Amino acid sequence: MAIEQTHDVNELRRRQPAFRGLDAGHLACQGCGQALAARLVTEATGPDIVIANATGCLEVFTTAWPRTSWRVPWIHSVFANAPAVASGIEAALKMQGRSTKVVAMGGDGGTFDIGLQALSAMLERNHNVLYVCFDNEAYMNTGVQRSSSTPHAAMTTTSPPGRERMGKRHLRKDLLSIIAAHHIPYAATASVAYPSDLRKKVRRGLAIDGAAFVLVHSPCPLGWGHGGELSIEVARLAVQTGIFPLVELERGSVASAMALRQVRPVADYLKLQGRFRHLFDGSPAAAEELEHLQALANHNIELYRLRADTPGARDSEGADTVRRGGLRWA
Amino acid sequence: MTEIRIHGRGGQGNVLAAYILAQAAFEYGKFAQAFPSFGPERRGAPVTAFVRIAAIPIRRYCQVTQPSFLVLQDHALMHTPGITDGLPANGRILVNWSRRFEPTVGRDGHEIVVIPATTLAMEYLGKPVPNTALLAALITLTGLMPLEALEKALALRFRDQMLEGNIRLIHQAARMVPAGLWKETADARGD
Amino acid sequence: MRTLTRGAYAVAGSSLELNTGDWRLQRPVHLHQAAPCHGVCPAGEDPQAWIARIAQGDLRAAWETLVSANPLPAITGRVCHHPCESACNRGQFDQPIAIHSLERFLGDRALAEGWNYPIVEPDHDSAEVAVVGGGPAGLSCAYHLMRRGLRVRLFEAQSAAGGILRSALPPYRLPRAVLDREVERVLAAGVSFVPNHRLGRDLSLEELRKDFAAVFLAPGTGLARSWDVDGVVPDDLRNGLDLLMEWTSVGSLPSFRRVAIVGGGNTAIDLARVLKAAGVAEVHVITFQALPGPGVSSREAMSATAREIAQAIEEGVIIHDRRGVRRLIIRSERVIGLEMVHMKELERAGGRHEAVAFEGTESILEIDQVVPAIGQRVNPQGMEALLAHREFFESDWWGRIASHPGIFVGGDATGRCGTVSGAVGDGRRAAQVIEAFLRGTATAEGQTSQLIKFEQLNLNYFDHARRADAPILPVERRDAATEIEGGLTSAQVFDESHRCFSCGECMACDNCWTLCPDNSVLKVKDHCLDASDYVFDYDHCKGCGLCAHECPAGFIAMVDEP
Amino acid sequence: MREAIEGSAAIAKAVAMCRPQVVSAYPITPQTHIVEGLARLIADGDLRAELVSVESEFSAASVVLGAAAAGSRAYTATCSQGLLLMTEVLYNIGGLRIPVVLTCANRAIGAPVTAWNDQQDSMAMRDTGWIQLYCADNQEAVDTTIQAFRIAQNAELPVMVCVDGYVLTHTLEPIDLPSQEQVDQFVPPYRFSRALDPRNPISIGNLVTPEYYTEARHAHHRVLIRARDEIISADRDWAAICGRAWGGLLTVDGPAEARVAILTIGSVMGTLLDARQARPELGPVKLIKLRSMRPFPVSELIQACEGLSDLIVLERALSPGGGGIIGAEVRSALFDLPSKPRIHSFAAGLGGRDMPLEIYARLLERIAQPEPAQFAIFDLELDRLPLQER
Repeated sequence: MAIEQTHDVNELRRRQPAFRGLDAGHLACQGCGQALAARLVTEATGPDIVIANATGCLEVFTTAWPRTSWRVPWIHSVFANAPAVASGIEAALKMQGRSTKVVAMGGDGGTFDIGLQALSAMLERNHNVLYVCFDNEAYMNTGVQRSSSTPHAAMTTTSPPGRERMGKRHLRKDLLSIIAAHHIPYAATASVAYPSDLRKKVRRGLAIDGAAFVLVHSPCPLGWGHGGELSIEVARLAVQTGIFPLVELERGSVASAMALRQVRPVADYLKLQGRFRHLFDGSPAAAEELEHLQALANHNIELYRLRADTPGARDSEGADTVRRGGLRWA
Repeated sequence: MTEIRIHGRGGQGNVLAAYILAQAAFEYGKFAQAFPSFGPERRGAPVTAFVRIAAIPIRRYCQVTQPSFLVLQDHALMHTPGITDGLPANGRILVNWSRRFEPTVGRDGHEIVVIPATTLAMEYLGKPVPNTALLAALITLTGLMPLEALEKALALRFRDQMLEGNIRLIHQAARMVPAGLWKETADARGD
Repeated sequence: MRTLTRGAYAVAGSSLELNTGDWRLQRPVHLHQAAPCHGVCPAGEDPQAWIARIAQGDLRAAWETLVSANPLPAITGRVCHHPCESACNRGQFDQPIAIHSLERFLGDRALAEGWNYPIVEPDHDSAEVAVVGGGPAGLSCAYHLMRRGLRVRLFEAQSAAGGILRSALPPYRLPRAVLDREVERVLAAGVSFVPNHRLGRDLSLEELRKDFAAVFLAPGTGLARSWDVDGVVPDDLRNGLDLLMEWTSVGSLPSFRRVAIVGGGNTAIDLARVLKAAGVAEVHVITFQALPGPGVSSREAMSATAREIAQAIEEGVIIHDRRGVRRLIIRSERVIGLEMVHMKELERAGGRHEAVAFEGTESILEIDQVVPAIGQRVNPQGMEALLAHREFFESDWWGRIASHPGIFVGGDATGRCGTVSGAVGDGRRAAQVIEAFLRGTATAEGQTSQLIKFEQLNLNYFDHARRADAPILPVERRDAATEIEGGLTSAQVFDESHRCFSCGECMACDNCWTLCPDNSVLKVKDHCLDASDYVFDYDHCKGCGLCAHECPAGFIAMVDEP
Repeated sequence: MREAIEGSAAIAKAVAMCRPQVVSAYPITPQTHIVEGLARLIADGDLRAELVSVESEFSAASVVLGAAAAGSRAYTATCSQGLLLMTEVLYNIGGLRIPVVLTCANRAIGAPVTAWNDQQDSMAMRDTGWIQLYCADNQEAVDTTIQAFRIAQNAELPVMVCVDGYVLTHTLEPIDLPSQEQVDQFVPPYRFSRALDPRNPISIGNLVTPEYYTEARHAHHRVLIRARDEIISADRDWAAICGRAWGGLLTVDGPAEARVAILTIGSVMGTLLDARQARPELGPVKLIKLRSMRPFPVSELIQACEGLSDLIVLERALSPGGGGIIGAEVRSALFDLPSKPRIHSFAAGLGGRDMPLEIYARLLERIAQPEPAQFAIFDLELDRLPLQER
């Protein structure tokens, strides 16, 4: 495998123009959306933070002793308590008169489900903490079991399609509305397919003094059943179809929504993923579920007024379009 | 060692009464201990609190089973079943009742002294809190400690008019009972 | 073996010591594929390359990149039929890049700034090559020979170089000042220029072969093809190119009332517009070719530049396409009308194409003059041996003539291209093989590499944006002397350059660097300019292929690990 | 300064004098008064600390974990169901070896639902990898709380201070409260060697594979054992300052020639002392007070049991289906002795059942029987049970 490197990469790493709080050598799957999302978050936060990480893939693949991929102070306690640990860190830093920011991180399991109580309390106490949820829509760390974030009709090992079932029976939990009900200063959804937008939202969440929440859609090639090279493509389609709207909430009410200038059919998104394969077997039940998912996307599009009036760009206001010299990457 | 059981109802400052009495004893230079009947407290429900007063350090933490004195924060408690349990024959009962009469003898032959603690409290504090008047009456009857000790204990809890009102109140209450009437019971137990 | 830390903590970034590169089955590599605009340019330009320089804000570098293929951008930027724009991948997204206007902008900027070619004059002892004909092919060949360190003597029959550009291109398409200065810059680069020397009259091929290391012939097509209808020819028949030349040199034209021009090339259209501008009441163009448009293949379509045809129609020229002249109506030796018939080229057995006239579609056109503009042929004078009675030279794509080593040809005289940019390309290729011939080295045979397809690009990263249009003189204000098409402003040019997809070439967008989940694409410097500024860290890259999939330009490919 | 004060209030003041920067707790009787006391001190500005009022004990433990890891002294208090809800985090704090201090106002665990005192809750946390100290009275509770902060910091381990709920927390009695100067002199400013700090960004709480997990557990076990020295020196040094010593790991009270001893833990000690004084005719009896449950003082115990014929272990918890918890540990500690006493293991005072003075005499009667009690629940009224469950 050994290849002649054209440069001293270690030297190059030291000289990279942007700070990156999550470095190479982690053990994430090829094309892991979460690994990328987490790194992008640290690019926006900079080095002066402390991270409290819930149990999950991120924790496991970044910190197998004796190594760590983190370049910021990081602590993992247990599955359900990241928001509370973060609260404690924040209280301590406040008492020490430090300006260091606290970021809590968790997957959808740790956020939508087991950690929701601690998260709600952290938001209610309005700690000066940014909570980032990397949403890959199932319990991936334990081998792809359904979570309350798993989309309706998706296949997981605990919501398998069969003669009687079409994947997950229940709807995906509307976490954002739950967060909104806490009336916190800032909440947003972001996608790993839109790095500039993601980093912008992280910066905004970090800038405000108080609790902030960012939900980041991060594809899992293993759990979603697509090639690693498609992680961005799939995440982008989730946005372009209206399945995963990119919105911002100020004090619980919608302040902005990334408009879609060319809405794509949900099937475009689904057919790239093994977890929805059973929806394309041509059966009437499958057809119904396809329509159901399309209806859910349409609902989002109406709810958040995602349809842009101006024609043009394929996705959304040209967010994260590129140009020579990388000038568009905020 | 003198052991006292105070009966009252949740919200009447029953435990507080026990604490103040123990604090007063402590201020007087005695050893003392006060604690409530354990468990969740509910407003209006009958509750009890205990006080131990002794000349030597008190090490035990067991319940008070044979008190020498009962303090009843309202006369209705007289009818509570088992109210006098553990009270020895020479045990004495102090009752808060608006009706005034001379010392008398209860159903089980225990001597009873009555004072209108609530009436007094309304008069001096403008609040229906009988406990400090009862404490003043008790230490006057038993001679366990001078009234000044109680004043010091009150000073730790109250200030301004509340304190002044209470000082005047306890002196008035003290005047209303025969001093040293229960002295011999108080001195009965040596342990 | 390690010593356990208290509570098993770990120090920052220690995972770097783990080489996750072992996981890799495929590896990302940078892979250049030619952009369509490059692939189809007759002059051999790589527009994508010089547009990149514009986008980087370095116009000088952009121009120098451009002139490494084409020394006459201010000219081609005006007269070229720009197949690059038809091939541009962006055409399938919204509208093609305005490559033609960008080229003209650079050409004009170079003239305004007085930029010189980035070349040094050849040594006096280096071999000298004779170039015959100062048209675009000759000028291009001379220029490229000099780039290669060879001396050039350029023989021109006229008093000034330029060839067809000078003799037949109307100033509203190519202002003389532009022509003169472009030509002058080539000559000033070190050509020894010999005007008023015509092969066969003032010098002979044998002399040239004797006195020069090699000879490049670009004489153009001096003679009009003979034309008649069933043997009938009007006395006063005037050839189209002659008329055009007469007008461009003398500026006068015979007075007609109704003219029919036969032919569908640039000469026909130019002449039609000149006549119309000169006040001729009716100007008809009759051609068996078709007006360009949807469903019309390039081989059926009129060979004239599409936008020139459009402008001609705007100006009132009447075009009868897919027609043939069946008969001339002659009275007292003068033509008073002609009979047209609808025609179409049909494919016959064996792939032969044949023009078929459809009976019953004949019609009469009243005219007082018919002008054939059906193309030219080489004037054989002094080159009879090479031509052997053919209209054009028989040569390969490089301009080599079989069994005549040391003699090379290009431009219209090959009968291949018939466009200015084509001629420039001929000259460039010829210079290449001439050098190889003189130095006894081999030439890189074959065409440019595989062209990248629209489907290979990732278009999610591009926003729709309007193409920059050049200003056009309104019909009422047009005259034969004033240039009709204007140039773009620098602002327009900069924006337009950023519309380029950079097909098949790194555009330094930072996508790979930003999107690598394994942090295994590194930058060599803060602001990258091209692929050389990105490095794959193969020690850690797991080969997921995300960078390749998300590269907007299709510049990253995944290849199997050895 | 000595004052008559409620146990909870005294503990709150002791905690405050150790200058915690972050306090977090969730209300549960009988712990509540402690945190209410701290809340009042913070409200009056007598204590400069962040009070994080969480939504559960699980979060309370997590908050102090985070705070202590971030470089601030942190304190929490709870008991019973609340302590059990903390369990996962307590193991985590133990394993990470983060120096927080927790007061457990011991209370029994349901079902059957109960709100009264015993020590089942902290005994259930025996294996969390925390130091566990038990207090016999409120004075010891105050002094031990102060010592706990220093022990935690020097041993870099969490410390759980166990005080009997109600019995101690709700009892008002004369207590010596040290001066702030004395405490400052004894408890060093908080320092945590692995503090989360951007200036030295380490990762805490990493995944450890089977390759190293065993060693990690061994290390944890060793530092807990070694913490005994910290506990002993803390007690000694504090005595030098305030004149009160609590015997470090355990204390022995009684005549050397006594051949019978009662080993117990927590507040029943005082009752037994009074009872022994009241019943001299029952002969000489040693009273052994176990102060440190973790680390378990094996050598001190062996020493204390020299020459004994009978050792009664009296505890306020049990392992159903097993028996006495401390009883079993004492047995295993003494097992290798050439001449060991008969060991009688009893559980009593469960779920708030009073332990009266008389229990002393009854215990001594019980061991007069030829067969030692392997394990028995004392003060049992069997006729309150259906026959098949007696």
